[in-house]
Amino acid sequence: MTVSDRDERPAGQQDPADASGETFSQAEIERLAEALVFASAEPVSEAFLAERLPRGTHVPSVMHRLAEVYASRGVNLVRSGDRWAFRTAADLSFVIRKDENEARKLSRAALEVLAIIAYHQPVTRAEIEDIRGVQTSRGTLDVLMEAGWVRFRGRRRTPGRPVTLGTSPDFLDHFGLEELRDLPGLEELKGAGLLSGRIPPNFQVPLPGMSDDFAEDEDPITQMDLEELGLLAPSGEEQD
Amino acid sequence: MTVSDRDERPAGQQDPADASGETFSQAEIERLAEALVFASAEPVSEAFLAERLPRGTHVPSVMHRLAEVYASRGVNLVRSGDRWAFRTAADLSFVIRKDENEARKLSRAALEVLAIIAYHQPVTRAEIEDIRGVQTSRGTLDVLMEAGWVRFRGRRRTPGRPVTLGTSPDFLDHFGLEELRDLPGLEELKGAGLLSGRIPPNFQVPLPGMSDDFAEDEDPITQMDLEELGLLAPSGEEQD
Amino acid sequence: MAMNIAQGAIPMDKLWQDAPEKSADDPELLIDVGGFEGPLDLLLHLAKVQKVDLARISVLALAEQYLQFIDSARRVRIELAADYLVMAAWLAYLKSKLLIPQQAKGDDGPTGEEMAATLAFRLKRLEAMREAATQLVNRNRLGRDVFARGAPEHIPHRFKSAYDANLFDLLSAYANLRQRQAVTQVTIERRKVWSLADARALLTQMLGEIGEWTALQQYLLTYLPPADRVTAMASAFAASLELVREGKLEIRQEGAFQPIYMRGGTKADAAGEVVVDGF
Repeated sequence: MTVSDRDERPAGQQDPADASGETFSQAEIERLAEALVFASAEPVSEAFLAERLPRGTHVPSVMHRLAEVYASRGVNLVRSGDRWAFRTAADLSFVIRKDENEARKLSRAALEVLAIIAYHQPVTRAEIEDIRGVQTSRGTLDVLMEAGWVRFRGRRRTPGRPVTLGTSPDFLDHFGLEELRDLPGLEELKGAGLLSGRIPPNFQVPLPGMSDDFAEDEDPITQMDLEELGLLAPSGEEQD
Repeated sequence: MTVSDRDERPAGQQDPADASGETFSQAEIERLAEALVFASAEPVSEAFLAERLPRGTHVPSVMHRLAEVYASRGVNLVRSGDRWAFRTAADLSFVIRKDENEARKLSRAALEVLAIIAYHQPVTRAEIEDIRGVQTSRGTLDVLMEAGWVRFRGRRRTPGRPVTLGTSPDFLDHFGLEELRDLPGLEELKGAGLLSGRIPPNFQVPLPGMSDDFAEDEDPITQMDLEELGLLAPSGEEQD
Repeated sequence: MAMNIAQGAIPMDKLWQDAPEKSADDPELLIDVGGFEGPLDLLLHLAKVQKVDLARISVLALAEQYLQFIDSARRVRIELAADYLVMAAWLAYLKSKLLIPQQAKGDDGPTGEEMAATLAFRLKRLEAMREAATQLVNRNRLGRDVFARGAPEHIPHRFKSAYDANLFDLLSAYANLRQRQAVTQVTIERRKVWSLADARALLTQMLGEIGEWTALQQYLLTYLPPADRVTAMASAFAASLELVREGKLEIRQEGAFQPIYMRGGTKADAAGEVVVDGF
C-alpha cells in the first residue's frame, strides 16, 4: 500500500542536492529554507541548511532575505549564533504566554477511579477500593472533584451511611457523551480491543443509569451531610 | 489550577478583546492570528482564536486572507474542520522528510476499517463487519483509536443501542482534509449507492444464466489456478 | 468466528515449502487462507483473478469457483474458518436457487436473482472501500509528507478543563483495570465448541435475506468438518429457538428427525411463532 516515496514525487522534482543541472528560483529556495526551519524541533544551523538547499546556495543571504519578509509579521525568523528559528514576535508574546498553565494529564489512578465512578455509580469509596484492589489516595478524588467531573450524589442506606459518588454533567460534556448510557458496554469494549477474550464468563460491565435518578438504597445528600463531611462551613455562615 | 488569564497579564498590556477604545488594524489582527496558530503544532480552533482576537473579529475571513498570503510559501496555513494549522507545503516533502519519523504504517485491515468508518460514519461495528464480511480482529480498532483517528461517537437509537464510530478532528489533520466532504471520491460513492446498507434501486446485476456456462470472457477455475494462487499444494501432494 | 485463522499466519506459499516435512495428515493445520480477510475478500480475489468486471459479474460462475476452492481446500484437509464454510453453504444454496427455476409458491422471499444482486452489491461496496482506503493512505499525510511546527511554543486548550483526558484513555484505563482484577488466575481452556453467540451470528448472517422455508442446516452441515457437526447442530438449534422467540426466525419441522426448515421472521421485535408439527 505504501508506494515508494520516490515514485510518488511529481515528475520533474529532484532532490535539490542532486539537482546539479536544475536551477531553483530564488522563491523556491526561500520556500525550502522556510519549510526546513519551520519543521525543525531545534534552531537550524546554516551548515544543515547548506546541505539541504540546492548546491551553491548562499545560505546567509537567503536567510537574511527571509528574515526581512517575516520582520513585520506575527512570527519572526530570528538568528542566534549561526542557527535560525521561528519565534513569535516579541510584542505579541503576551497572547502566547497566556496558556502556560497547560492542561495536565490525569494520572492512571485518577483515570481508573473516574472510570469506576462513571460505570458503577452510585458507588462508595469502599466499593471503588474493592474494585481496584488498592486504597485510593486522598488526592486522587480531590483531583477529580477539582476537575469538576465527580460529585457527591447521596448516601447509601447501609450501616455507616457511606457517601455515594457519581459523575457530573461536566463529565458528560468533557468526554463527549450525551448520557451515561452512552458509555460503551462489554461487547463494545471487547470489540474495540480494550478487553481481551480472556475474561471469565460471568464478567460484567455495569450499565449506568440516568445520572440524576437516585438508586433504591440511596438517599439524597443533605446540607447536614455536607457539613458533616466538612465540605461546607456550618450553616449560617453560608455564603450567597 | 486555571488561574484567570486576566490576572497574569503584565500590567499595561490589555486584552485586545477588552480594548474597546483601541482599534486594531487589519494587519495587527492578522499578526495576532498568525502568532497564535504558528506557535502551536496542533491545529487551533476558531473558537480559541475568537476568544483571543479583538472582539467582533470575523475569524474565518481573517484566516482565509492569511491562508492566501501563505499559499505560495513553503509553509501553508491549512484548515481542518474548524481548526487551522501551519503545515509545510506538500510539494517540499522530499527535503524535509526525516526517516526517523515515518508516519505509522497501518495494516491492510486497519486501513480498510478506517476507510469504512470515514465514509460510512456514524457506523456501528456490526455494519463494518457487514461491509467487510469478516469480524474485525481485536486490536484493529484499538490501533485506530490509539492513533487518535477514530472515536466513539454515540449510540444508535435502535434496539441494543450499539455504539457508533466516527473519525476525529485529528483524522482530518493527519490526512490533510479540510472536512469530511473532501474525502476522495465521496460524492461518486454516494451517487453509486455504495455508502448505503441497501442495494440501490438502480443497481444492475446481469442475471446469471440458468446453466453452468461461463461468460465469454471467463474461464472456469482450474487446479492450476488454485496452485498459482498459492491456495493449494502443487498437485501430486494432494491428499485423499 | 475467525478463530481458526491464525492471525498473521505464514502465507500459503511459505507453508508449502515446509509441506514435505509436515505430517501430511495433520488435520490441525492452521492456515491463513493466503492472507485473505474473510470470504468476501476471497470472492473479490477470485473475481479479480478471473478478470471479471464486478459490474458485469456472473455470480453463478463466481459461486462455482468459490465452491470449487472450498472443495479443493477440504480435499487437502485444510481447516477453514467457519466464515468460509458458512459462505460456502450460502453460495451452495444460492446456486440451487439460481439453477432451479422459481416455482410460484407465493413465497415473498427474495429470488435467487435478488440474492445474487445482494452479493454483487456487497462485493462492489467492499471493492469501493478498498479503493477509497488506498486513496486515503496516499494523500499527503502529516508527519510523512507535510510537517507541523517542529518547535511549538504553546498548545491551545482543547478543553476548558485544567485536566486533559479523553474517552479512549478513560475506557482503556477501565478495561485494563477490570481485566487485571478478573483474570488473575482464571485460564479458560479453548474448546472446540460453537458458542450460542457464534451460531446465532451465523444463522442471522445466512438467513438475512431468505424469506422462504429452507433446510439451512443441511447446507451448513455439508460444509462443516465432521468434528464440528454435533456442536454446530446443537448450538444452531438453540440459537434458532432464541431467534424464534425474538421473532427474527420461524422454524418448522414435519416430524421427529425430519429436516428443520427455517425462514426469516417478519419483524425483529414481534413475537415469533414456533411450528413444530412433529411433537
